[in-house]
Amino acid sequence: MIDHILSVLIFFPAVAAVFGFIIHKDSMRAYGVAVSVIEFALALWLWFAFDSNVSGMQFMELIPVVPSFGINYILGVDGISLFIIILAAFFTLIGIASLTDTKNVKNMIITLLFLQMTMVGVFAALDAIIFYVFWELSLVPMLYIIGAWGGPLRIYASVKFFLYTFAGSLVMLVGMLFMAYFYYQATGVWSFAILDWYRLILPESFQLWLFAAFFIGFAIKVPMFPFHTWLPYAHGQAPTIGSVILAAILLKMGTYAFIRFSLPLFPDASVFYMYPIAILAIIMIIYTAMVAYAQEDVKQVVAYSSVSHMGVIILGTFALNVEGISGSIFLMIAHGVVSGALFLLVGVIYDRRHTKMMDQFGGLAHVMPRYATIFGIMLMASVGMPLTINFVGEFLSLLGFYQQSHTLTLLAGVAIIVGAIYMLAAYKKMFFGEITKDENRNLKDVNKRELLALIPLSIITIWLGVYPKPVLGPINNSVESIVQLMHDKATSVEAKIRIPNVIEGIVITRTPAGEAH
Amino acid sequence: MLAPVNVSLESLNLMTLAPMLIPIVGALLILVIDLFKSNLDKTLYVGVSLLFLFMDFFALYDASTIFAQDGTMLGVFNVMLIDGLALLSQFIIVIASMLFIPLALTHKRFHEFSYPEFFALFLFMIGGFQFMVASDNLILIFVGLETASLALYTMIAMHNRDKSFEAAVKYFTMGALAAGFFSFGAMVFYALTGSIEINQIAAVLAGNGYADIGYVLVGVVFMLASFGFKLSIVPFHTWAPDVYEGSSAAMAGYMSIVPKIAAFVVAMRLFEFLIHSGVIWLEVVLYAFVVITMTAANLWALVQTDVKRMLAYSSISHAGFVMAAILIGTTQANSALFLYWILFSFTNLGSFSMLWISRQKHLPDGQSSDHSYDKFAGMIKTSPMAAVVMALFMLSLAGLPPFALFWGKLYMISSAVTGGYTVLALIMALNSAIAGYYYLKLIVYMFMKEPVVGVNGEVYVSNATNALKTIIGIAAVGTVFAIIAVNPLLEFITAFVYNSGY
Amino acid sequence: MENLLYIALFSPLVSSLFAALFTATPKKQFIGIIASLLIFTSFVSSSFLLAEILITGTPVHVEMMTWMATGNLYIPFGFVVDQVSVTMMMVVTLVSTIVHIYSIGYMDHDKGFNRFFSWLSAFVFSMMVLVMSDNYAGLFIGWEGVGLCSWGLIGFWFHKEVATWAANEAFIMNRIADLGMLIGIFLVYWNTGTLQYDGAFAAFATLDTATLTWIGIFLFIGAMGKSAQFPLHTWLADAMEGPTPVSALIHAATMVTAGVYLVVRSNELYDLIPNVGLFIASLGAFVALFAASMALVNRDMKRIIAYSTLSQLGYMFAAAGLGAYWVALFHLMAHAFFKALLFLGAGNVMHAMHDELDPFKMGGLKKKMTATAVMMTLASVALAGIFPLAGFFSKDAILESAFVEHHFIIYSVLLFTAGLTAFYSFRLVALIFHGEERYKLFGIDPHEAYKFMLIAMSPLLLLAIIAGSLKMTYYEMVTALLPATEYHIHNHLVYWIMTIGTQLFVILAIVYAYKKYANSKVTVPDGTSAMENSFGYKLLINQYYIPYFYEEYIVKSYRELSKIFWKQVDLKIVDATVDGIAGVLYSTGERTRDMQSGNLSTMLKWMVAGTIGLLSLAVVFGLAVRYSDAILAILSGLGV
Amino acid sequence: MEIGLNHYLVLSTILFAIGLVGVMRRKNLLLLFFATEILLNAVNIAFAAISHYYGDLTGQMFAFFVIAIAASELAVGLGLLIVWFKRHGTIDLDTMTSMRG
Repeated sequence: MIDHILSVLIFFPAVAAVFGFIIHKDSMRAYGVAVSVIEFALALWLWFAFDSNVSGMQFMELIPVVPSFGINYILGVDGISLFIIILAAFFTLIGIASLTDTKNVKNMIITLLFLQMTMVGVFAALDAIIFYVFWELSLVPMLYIIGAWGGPLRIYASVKFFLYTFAGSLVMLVGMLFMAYFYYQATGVWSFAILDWYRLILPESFQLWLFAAFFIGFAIKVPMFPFHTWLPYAHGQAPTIGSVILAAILLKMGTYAFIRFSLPLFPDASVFYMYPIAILAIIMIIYTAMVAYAQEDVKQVVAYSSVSHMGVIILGTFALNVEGISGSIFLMIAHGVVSGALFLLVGVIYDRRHTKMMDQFGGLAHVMPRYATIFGIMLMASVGMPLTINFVGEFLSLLGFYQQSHTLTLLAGVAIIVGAIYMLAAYKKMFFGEITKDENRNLKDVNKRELLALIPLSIITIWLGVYPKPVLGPINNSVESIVQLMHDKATSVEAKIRIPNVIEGIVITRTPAGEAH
Repeated sequence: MLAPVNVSLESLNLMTLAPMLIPIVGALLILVIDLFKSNLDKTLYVGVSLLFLFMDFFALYDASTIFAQDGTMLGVFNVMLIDGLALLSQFIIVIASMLFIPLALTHKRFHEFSYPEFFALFLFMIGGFQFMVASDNLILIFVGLETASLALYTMIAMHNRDKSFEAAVKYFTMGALAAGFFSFGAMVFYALTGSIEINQIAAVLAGNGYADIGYVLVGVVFMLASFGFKLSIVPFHTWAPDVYEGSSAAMAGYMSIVPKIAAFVVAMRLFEFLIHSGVIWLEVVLYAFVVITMTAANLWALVQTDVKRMLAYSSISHAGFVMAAILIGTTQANSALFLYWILFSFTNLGSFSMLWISRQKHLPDGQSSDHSYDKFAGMIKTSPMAAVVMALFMLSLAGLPPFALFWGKLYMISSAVTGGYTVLALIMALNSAIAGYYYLKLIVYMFMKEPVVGVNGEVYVSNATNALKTIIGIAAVGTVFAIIAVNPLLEFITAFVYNSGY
Repeated sequence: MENLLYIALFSPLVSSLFAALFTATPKKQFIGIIASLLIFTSFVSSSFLLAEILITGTPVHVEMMTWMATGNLYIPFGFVVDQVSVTMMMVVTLVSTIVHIYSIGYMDHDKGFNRFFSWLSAFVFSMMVLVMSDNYAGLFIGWEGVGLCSWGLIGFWFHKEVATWAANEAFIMNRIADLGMLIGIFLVYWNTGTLQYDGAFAAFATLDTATLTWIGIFLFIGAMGKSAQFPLHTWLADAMEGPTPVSALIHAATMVTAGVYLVVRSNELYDLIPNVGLFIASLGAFVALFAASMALVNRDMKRIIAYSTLSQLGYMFAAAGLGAYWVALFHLMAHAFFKALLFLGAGNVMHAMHDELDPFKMGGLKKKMTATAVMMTLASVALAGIFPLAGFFSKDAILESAFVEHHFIIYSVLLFTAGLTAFYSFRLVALIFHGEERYKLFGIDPHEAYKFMLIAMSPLLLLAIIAGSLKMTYYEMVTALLPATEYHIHNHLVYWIMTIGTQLFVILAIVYAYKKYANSKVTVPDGTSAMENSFGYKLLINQYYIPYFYEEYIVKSYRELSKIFWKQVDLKIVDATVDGIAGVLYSTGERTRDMQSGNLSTMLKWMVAGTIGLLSLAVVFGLAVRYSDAILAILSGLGV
Repeated sequence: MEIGLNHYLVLSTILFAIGLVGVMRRKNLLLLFFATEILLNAVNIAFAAISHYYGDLTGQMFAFFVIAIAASELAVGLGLLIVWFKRHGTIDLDTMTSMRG
């Protein structure tokens, strides 16, 4: 079974979801929890069986699908995808376990299980088309979750989410087909296998175009400024569980794809586009942080904060060195945990008050101290307090990018200021001060079911902040091989310089001060 | 004086006629049966039709094994041309017809199916289409085309509603005009080359180096107009939405598949040699047609309030999409055309069948058309299974992986990329995104709104019988598990297309 | 030794976590006691470590575990106890222990008692990490940790709007500086390949001055935030909204001195870049004067002390910037003792006065609160730098070093500030403890604090008095690590003139303050007196209008800009573009759908029109091909 | 003047154009059918002429088929027309606009 564990991980939830149709709706929650516990256990087993010292792909599977066109069902994990898969399993588990009383709970759980299939599939796929299949398929359950259980604007939000990402990924598909065609021209056989593509060195001019095509698909998914506007709507309207999974896992698809596709396939283009993308990332960081500060709805604050954090992830990715990329991958996990938790927390208060407007709250720390504490922990993680999970990622991402540009890193570093501003302001509005609304006087503190989700997240937040090594180690190994690959493949002189040669060890670049600023 | 005709039966190669003759014999048989005993149940006719279609299928299978060994066959004074395109398209025609004909076994009683003539016409029509695709003689193409079309007009009218007659009249009149265009175009080619066989025309034109390019283009224009009508290329598409709306859903589904593949094959035969000979004008015009048809039809589909009409526009858009294959003209593109169309057949058959089973004798309360979006509101609550299946078809039409049509789109866009039409590939991709909206709209209605009509869900399956459900089941399975079939299909198609020299 | 180190480091953490378990439960006295005991344990361990260092002179260096390791970056949780850090540890643990004990009494009636101890111990832990870390990243952990705890403690009474506002202000302002710090750390890493102090210091020598300058500047920006140097100083005064023990521990003795510690710790860096050092010294001198001037007129007891802290931090930076690191560290230590004492005394007064902060509303409290009065007076004497109290030795050393280094402007500024310091300190003492009992007007019945609180304060008093005598021991110890520059004015005459002159100047200021404020004519100002309406007074009482400027021009514009970004840019431009594209597509469909008019005649016309259109295109094309030569000729004739 | 191929072709084209105009202008269904007949017969003339010109029978064969098809088309067309007339009492095209947009 371990040989096919990835397929099992992908399709077990889907099969379970199909069987879910015959389960009575009163037992559905238990069924969902059972399935996701098994899935999570399998994911942990995967981690256990994973050899951290190997940088390449593990547990590979290959089944020909359309061999004449080079489409094969290829799966595999490395340090980059491993933890996101585990995170996906984990969030589905706590998502289902902490699911509040929802109408049509049966449909919801079935949808979530299907969603889990697509999420694991995206991160395990090593064939561009299979990747694309799961990538697109993940839109459908999310569309349904937002559209069926969302707020008043749910239809607008869900359709916007779907069409926006769909349009972007179709452009990406054209890019993939191009890539396959280049591979065909170079070798005479069709192949969509990513590992095959890695071996292909493209001329820089082609790289630029292909990079742009992939970029559109990924950037919308991330979402990068100025393609981010679907996100506030999606988060604003989605039910809690939808927001949690969207923020924790689905957004990571974009950034993951940058690392899996854009960087190793187009090293020269990555260097070429590094500055423009970094500038976009910085706009994302600062601009969306400011927009978050202006929000009146606490969920929108968290939503915009997601965009802001994704900016740091992008920046780390385009540091193009081991520190930055490792940091950005770690930050993906970190942001998944933290923003997932924050959305859960917003859901807690929404369940009690049926509003998310911050002016309706105030002084909640008096009546809900536990809630305030957990929110506080996540708040601090979100603003990147050291010894929380986010800091490791943010620190490494910024540190990595500093090698590429001092000024831009300085600007990006503003993240730690603006991030603190909106988060603290929101926290103050919600929790501090006297209680002004009578409705808030008798609010119940977090209950057991909610704690079931929040406590593990808090523990992870601190644990990986203090001791990131179990995660960072495997990530590092895989990232080193990717950076080395990029260095070897790079054709332009600048790219050779910008992308470090990992094997030779660090070359300390002394930057003359004049250039530094 | 003409010399006495002296041909050996061998050289006629009558085998090539067998697939077309079988449905015609079947049609005649049905008429004969009716002569002897009228008022037989429609199941009999459905059965007989299916039987003959199966025979047709085996005849085709037989022919295709011969083709696989010996290559292209000519027959009957070299009028018949059995090549890969002919075989593939006939397979599509016959299989789609086999899937269509059980749709006559509805729960509610519909006027047309009580006439045996309907089934006879149906079989005649199939014969007509088969002639059309299996020849490169313009006369035979014309005859096949008209046989099929006339039968089709009649069948539409037999639905016996005001709208059906209106649709039939519109379709008929425009069809007559298109026939005029076709014959004029054929005349121009005949005048230029002295031949009405496409390969002869091509040879003569190539021989004189397209000296009279202006006149050639005049001929091409009329042919384009004629096939533009059949393929519903903007601005020759105007019949399509009305005809789809006026005819029964089953008929509309059928029309969106079978006549078009026949027309595509002829268009391939007729236009591709011109493009390959460097007639830039045609390339430019086709490019424009492809883009305009895809885009405009999508935009119109966006604003529809009736699902069937929306599907009509969507079919136009899909046709435009597939037109690109003719423009690109590589083996991959032509294979993509067939692959796309096969996968499209399953999906579209399914979606129209879903409309068909929800068809009532009378308009739903408060609705101005049979299948308005409102009718499907909240379907997931009242009739979840049907809603899920319908959603599957919509997602497939939208090109969402891994459902059937995605693989067609994938291969088609890939052929555009490979053929050097990068911008076209992008336009195709973006059009798929636009199209996503109106397919999604139905899903939104079904899954995210509160029911408006038919709270008990009865309305969605009012016309359902086991036969219809089976057809939908087949379509659904074909849509969902298309991925398994793609590879064998692709290998089969590519071999056939390649061996026909396209 | 390692165990001692770990005990010193982690017992505050244990204390914090222990108290955290009870945050949701009602007040429990034993939590305060246990927390104090644990911090005391830490103090004892630190003392043992100090003894060890004093005896052997070899630092204790441990590496607990890896924190971050990726690429070439390797950051462990490493801790070092050397002469510098052990000094800080002593200061931190000692003041913390006292503040913990004191708080048992001070927070007696507060329902957040348990939470308070959790935060307070957490702060001690963060501070210990800050001073004990053997690398910049670890320092940054502590750095941010103390910021967090400071946020939690300033906003401890979260129902008060001003408190939470001040907490956020402090946090955000610190964050601004932390960015500088972070950039400094990045610079260190990419230029030296390590963040360990020893490795980095060793590599600094090989770097060029420009790079070092940037490193120095960015690290100092970090220090400016934490130590509230101009222009990031406004948070410190506002932070006085927190409970007074917090002010004593965090905003006087420990956290705010972290910046000084950073500069001292990085002395090997700043030694290489004297220009930056000079800048630091100048800024320090400026802040010393600047803050002292604001303290002159302020009417909030705690704020006066806070400005005084600010001013003393300026002294420390002046010393550190001039390379007199050991002097800076010494002043840091001495200041911690008397300033914490001052704050705790102020806490007693506040308790007695039911949280009244305006000294003009007090007066004559020495009768009711003799012990507190004595302590605060002595602390003020120490602060003013009167022989033989602690302040004299440390402050005198700073003045001397400025003089010796020939920075006479800095020297004169600092000297002048010393006078101001004396004045405002004793203005405060005089207003609180002497003169008429003005509090009676407000119906308050003051009482002395709990005995154990006073006893707890007594070690501070002792140290404020005798710390000066430890100077030489201290000097010998830390100069193992810091540059052992002795600042002696070799001309004895000059030395005596200066010393005695300074003392006289300071005493004069004290006398003046007493004269002005200890008499019975002092009344509660009502805003009518000529002085209150003078420009200078207004400028000072409004803190040079800097908070006003920040609020009006930075905070407000940030808020407005955020609103504009959201409402105008995000919704009306970015999002509207996306929706606009969709809208254009949709409305195009809507507008052109009339093409399908439903009329057969129109449909036929479309068909014919299409054909004719194509036909004309074909004709044009055909003609163009036929006459292509002619067309080319015409075109070339036209010069195309 | 001898009547040559071109004359026939011009005649055919003119007739075809007349047919087209008729198709566009006529609102009466019956006249519309006439117009389509003119179209087809215009082509027939050309076919016959070209066939003669080439001395090849194919064109005439085509013409015969066109005639046959035209006849059957008309049969269907008239059938539809009669049904429409029976139902609506008019054969004006403008009455057929129940579907649009």
